[in-house]
Amino acid sequence: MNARVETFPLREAAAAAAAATSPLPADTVVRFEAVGRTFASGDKTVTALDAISLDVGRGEIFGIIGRSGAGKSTLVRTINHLEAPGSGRVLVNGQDLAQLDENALAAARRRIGMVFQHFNLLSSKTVAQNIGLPLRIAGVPQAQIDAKVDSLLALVGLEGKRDVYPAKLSGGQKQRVGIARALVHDPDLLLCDEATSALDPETTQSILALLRDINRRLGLTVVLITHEMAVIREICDRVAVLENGRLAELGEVWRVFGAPQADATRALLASLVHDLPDDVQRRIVAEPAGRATPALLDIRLDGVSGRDPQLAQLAQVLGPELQLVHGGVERIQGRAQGRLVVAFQPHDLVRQVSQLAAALALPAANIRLLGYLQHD
Amino acid sequence: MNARVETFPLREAAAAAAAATSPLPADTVVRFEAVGRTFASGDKTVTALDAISLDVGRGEIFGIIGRSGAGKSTLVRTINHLEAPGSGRVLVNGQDLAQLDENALAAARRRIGMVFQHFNLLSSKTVAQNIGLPLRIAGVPQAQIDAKVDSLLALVGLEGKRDVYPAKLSGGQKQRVGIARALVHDPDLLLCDEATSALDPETTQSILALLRDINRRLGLTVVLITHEMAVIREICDRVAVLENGRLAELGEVWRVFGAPQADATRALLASLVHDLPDDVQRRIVAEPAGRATPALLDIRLDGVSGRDPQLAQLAQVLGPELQLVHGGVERIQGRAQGRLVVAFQPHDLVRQVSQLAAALALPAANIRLLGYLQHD
Amino acid sequence: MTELYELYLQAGWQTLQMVSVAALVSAVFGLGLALLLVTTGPGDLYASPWLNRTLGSVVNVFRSVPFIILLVVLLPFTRLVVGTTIGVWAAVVPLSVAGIPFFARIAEVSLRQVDRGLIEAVQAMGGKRWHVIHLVLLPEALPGIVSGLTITLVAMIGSSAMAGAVGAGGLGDLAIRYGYQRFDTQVMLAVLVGLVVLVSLVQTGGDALARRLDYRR
Amino acid sequence: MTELYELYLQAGWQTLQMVSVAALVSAVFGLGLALLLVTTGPGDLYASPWLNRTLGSVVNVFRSVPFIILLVVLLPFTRLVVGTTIGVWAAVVPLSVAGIPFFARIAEVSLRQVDRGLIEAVQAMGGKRWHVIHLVLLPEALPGIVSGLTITLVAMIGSSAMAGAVGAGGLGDLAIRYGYQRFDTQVMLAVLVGLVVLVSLVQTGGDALARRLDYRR
Amino acid sequence: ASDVLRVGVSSTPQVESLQIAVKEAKTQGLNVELVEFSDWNTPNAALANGDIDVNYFQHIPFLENAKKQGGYDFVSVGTGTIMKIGLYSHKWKSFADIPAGGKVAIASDPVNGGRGLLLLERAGLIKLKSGLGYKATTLDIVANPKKLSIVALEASQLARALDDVDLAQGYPSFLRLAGENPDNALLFDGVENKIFALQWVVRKQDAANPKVQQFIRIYQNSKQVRASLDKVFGKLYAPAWL
Ligand SMILES: Nc1ncnc2c1ncn2[C@@H]1O[C@H](COP(=O)(O)OP(=O)(O)OP(=O)(O)O)[C@@H](O)[C@H]1O
Ligand SMILES: Nc1ncnc2c1ncn2[C@@H]1O[C@H](COP(=O)(O)OP(=O)(O)OP(=O)(O)O)[C@@H](O)[C@H]1O
Ligand SMILES: [Mg+2]
Ligand SMILES: [Mg+2]
Repeated sequence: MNARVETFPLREAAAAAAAATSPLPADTVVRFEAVGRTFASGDKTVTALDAISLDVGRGEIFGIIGRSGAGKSTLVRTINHLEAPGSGRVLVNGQDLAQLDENALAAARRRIGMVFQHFNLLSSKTVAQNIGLPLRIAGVPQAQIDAKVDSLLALVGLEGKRDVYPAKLSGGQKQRVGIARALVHDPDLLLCDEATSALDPETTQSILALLRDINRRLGLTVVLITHEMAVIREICDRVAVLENGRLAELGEVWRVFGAPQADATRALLASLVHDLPDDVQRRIVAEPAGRATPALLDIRLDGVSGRDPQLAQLAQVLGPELQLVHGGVERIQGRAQGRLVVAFQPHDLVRQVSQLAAALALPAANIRLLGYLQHD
Repeated sequence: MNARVETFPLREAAAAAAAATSPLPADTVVRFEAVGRTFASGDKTVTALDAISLDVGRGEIFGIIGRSGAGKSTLVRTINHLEAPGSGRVLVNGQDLAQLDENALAAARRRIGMVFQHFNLLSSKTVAQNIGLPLRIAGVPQAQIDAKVDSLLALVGLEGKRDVYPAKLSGGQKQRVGIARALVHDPDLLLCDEATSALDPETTQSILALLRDINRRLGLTVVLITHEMAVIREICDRVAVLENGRLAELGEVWRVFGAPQADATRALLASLVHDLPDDVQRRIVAEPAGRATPALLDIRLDGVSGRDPQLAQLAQVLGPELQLVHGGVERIQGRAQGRLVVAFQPHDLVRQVSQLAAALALPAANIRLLGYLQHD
Repeated sequence: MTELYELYLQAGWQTLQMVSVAALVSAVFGLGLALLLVTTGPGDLYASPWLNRTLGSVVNVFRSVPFIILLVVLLPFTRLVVGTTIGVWAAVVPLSVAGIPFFARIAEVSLRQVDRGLIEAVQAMGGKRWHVIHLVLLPEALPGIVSGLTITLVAMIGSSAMAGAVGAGGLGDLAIRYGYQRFDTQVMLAVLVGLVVLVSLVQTGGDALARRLDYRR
Repeated sequence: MTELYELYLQAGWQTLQMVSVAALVSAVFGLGLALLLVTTGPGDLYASPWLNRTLGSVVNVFRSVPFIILLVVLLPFTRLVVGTTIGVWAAVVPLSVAGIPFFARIAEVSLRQVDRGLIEAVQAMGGKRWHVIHLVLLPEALPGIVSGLTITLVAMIGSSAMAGAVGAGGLGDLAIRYGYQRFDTQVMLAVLVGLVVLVSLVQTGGDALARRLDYRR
Repeated sequence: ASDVLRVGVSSTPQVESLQIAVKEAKTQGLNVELVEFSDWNTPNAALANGDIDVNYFQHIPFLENAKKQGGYDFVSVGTGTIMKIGLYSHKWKSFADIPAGGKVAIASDPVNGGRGLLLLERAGLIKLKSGLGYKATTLDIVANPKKLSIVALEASQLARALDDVDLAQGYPSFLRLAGENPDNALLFDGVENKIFALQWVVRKQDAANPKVQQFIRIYQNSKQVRASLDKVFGKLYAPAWL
């Protein structure tokens, strides 16, 4: 969909595979070179970032995920130099912002929009004034600001809150003001720190659609932190996984999600949707309880084959009692990925599994016997 | 799993069906009686709550969803009387908090824990002091507080941040402090306003597991607002949907999610996971492009039958080329629900669909022809 | 009695003149000074330890000198600025010179309490330091600054009683002359009532304005 | 010279005594008064419009009276409290009486800036009003309160110069009597240097403490 | 402004008599403006700066001191009133009764404080270094047999502190206003020492200013002025120009 970009050499073994398959360098917008950052915290020091090296390409939507406290916000804040890297350097469009004087730094930042994790709205300015702020700073005439602000208010669904002060907004409304403010000056690069965490799914969808639209039309580059894996799946091209300040994994979303290498990634992806629900889990036993106890197979679809899973062949191999107990298929960047948990009456289990692997073009390791399913 | 509770008579037609099927009254913890609340906002007034009536039963995990600005936070804040209802009244354990004097109000509130949308951590107290605050207020001896705080720090994974001030925490770490603080005094009732929005999926899971565990062991009642439908699915018994300050829908989660009645609910549930991805959408055409163009069926599993979908029968009816294009099955309160988008070679489409409905024990309306799938 | 009444009115007018002009000067320069103090600290916008220390010391010196001494020491400067060493205008100069560092210290407190996140937000959108000052620091601290100005005004009404030293008159001086030096309790009470009314008006007005400007609640 | 030196030391000691005792009294009662002003407002914790207005008026009255007159008006009260109307202890009373409402107004500003959400958090966990005050209002406003106390202390060092009127002595009085009235510039400068050192110590110490207590940055 | 004569005075009970003189001058076609100073340094500074034409608040010792320290080129062109000062006590009937370690209040301004010390010496309570005259300060006390502690108070404050000290230097005018009987002094410093008479002081180049002379004459000769002075000061002052 967009230009892919060289992955900067990684020290993490876990990420090596992904890195090796990354395409050649194109136009790099953000380059992290061994960026480190520590914080003094009481008598201890916290290593928030540890030698992070990676590139973000022009027009790319780049996701960052990781456990709470992994260093995501710190990393993103080094891009527009709100946080000075303690070691290494960050280049934006080839410029090291740390080297710039005030005017040049301000000019560089005017091409970057940012949505803050804690919104950071000015309490003394109305919604419209908050949104218009970047334009006002850039010296745009008021009439132009008003027009632009009104169109953004409509885009984020806050027409009715134009002249309200932030203290009177709900959490999600504040966040939408923050998003509008980050977009108002048509930035080249957008940094989103959990920009949709306070939004309902419907509003989240419309914001993501908006971002993707700007990305496609104007080539906006987006770096986004999120805890919603669905958001990554939905709009990101590549994703980086941070763990304890280190880069644990990096690659195209379908690869990382389809075959996560790092433990951190697997832990994050073992998310709500695909987890085996309690009521099923309770019924699993290691040995068949009797003749009619169905077996439970866990089939992990990694999308590598590029083909959609053949249900008919599944049914053919696993027999007429085949039930879909849990799981499903999602398409990430055009590839069907996911996990199916199916119950069936086994007859020759080993043969059935290998037939299945062949039929679905999956490595045998992707198919696991979970056990047998008792009746409640 | 827990006692279900009578639904208070609803004015919303959309909710009537759900209400009618609710079990008989049991032990009610929170009762909203025609609660209304308006805010003055400049020269306009905003109706945040409009005659909300509903009951939350003891030991129930009660979800509240709705668009951003629908009135969720305002509703929950009336429970512990942080927000006084403008009209109607709220009863907690039969008491109207508005009628209590300071001592009685404080006593009542000590049985209620609350996680705030914006955390509201005291900046001048360390993590441990923040978490221990409810106990300190209740006059618990310091040694006991320390022990309890340490155990909660371990539960939310913040052992290392014990003596750190909130300004030095990441967003998710702050939220976890808020959660620990709400739980430290073993409340009977827990109010969560987007308590996991800033948490990664793994941490979210562990927090939800913690809540469910306390709920099961100690009968904790939870009222939780969230934008993550997966959280509702995962732990809630019933869910209320707010729309523009009104109660749009109310019922057991599997019912509301399986067959949403209100537009607002449908909009919220049309969430990321189940949306047809772009690459498929682009390939859909209304008429078959040639002989071999597969048909695309959208099968909505509502869980009413209580049976898991029979893949084998699916394959049998739809033929040997059956592919799972998108979608999946999730179990909500033990019932398989979800949506399957499948591609197959149609021969007698109408008959196939009606056979399918019979095989899966679904109403015919749940099966929809999306069109035909072109090759890219 | 009518003469006293005229004296009273005249004194009230003198106080108003002195205090309003001196307050205006103190507000403008004191706020500027406060901004300099707040922004030149280590790690701040215009970090300049040297300037910060110098300014801090100058403020401390001016705040150390008792007002009556300041008044006399400043006489040559007063003459330079307003061309005379007696009367209302001669009082305005020392009142301002004392008011500037006083208000600067008060405004400093409110300015320091502005949320860092908001400064970062404006910096992130390409705001220069000037933008940070007039878009964030000043408007966000405004309620506190207005309350601080109220405190300064009231303190200044108090100090203006000493303006009698340069023959500027005013209500406070009248109270001292009649009440303190001439033991005329009635006149003193009458004057004090005038002062109380003036102070209450300033305080009530300041409070109301500060509340109006506070958009956080 | 040595005698003058002794006088100097004695004056310094007198200033320290007066100001430290008066500051302590002002800090305690001023803070209490500020809390009352902040919590009795409409819609606040102890909402009581009547008490709020009364307290506000009392504060305004005391802030209206010029210090030198306050000193005289308070003489009977001073005698009641400390048993004499001259000397250091006689100066402590008017200094405190003037300091209490002054500091109350300054502390009020910082107390009003405490985030409402934090108050709600403590109320939600069953905190009574007393908890709100000592767990939220005071600790959260503490950096501002300390800065405000610094301002009060410095202002009080200035006012203490006028305490010479009741024979309390002190550095400021020494500066006025020896330096100012006898045109002895050398003595005056020496004394002013002492005052500047004292004020700088107070300011630096106050700033450092306020910074240490600010956990937001 | 040049046709108005500006007279700087300190705000003391004297002002009433001066206001009467101003009114009288007006009837004679002389425009006079009184500028009241509540301080004793600023009237000289204002005179030196030309903001006033003449001041009337200081006696000769004060003037000499000011000329020396401030570098002023002033001359006295006329003499005004002279005040008695006294030593007063609420507690004791004679100096002998004053106990050891007693408290004695004197004026806090240097010149009048010096005058008070001289009076204490005359009362036999202390001994001062010889030859200093009114320039003496508490530092110049060479003998203090009763170990009296000497407190310096603002002039008007002296009248208010009588209950708290054993002995106080007192200005009759303030005492009268404070409701005391000013005649009850244990000892008076009389009006014979004319250096303590207030002076009409001008810049040297204005020594011959006819308007100043005219106003001084009005003040010195007016019956109403004298009546007013009598009313305020009773017998405790003397017109030193006579
Ligand atoms: N203090 C207030 N003054 C004026 N309007 C307010 C105030 N608080 C809330 N509102 C308005 O009331 C409505 C409901 O707000 P509420 O915070 O309950 O929404 P919410 O459902 O929690 O939304 P979100 O999901 O965005 O947090 C919103 O339109 C909001 O703007
Ligand atoms: N100012 C600071 N002082 C001390 N430690 C800090 C500071 N800011 C962040 N940290 C620490 O650095 C680590 C990384 O923080 P960061 O905010 O980057 O995490 P994050 O990945 O954004 O987490 P979250 O998902 O919870 O927002 C955390 O352990 C945090 O406690
Ligand atoms: Mg973060
Ligand atoms: Mg909310």
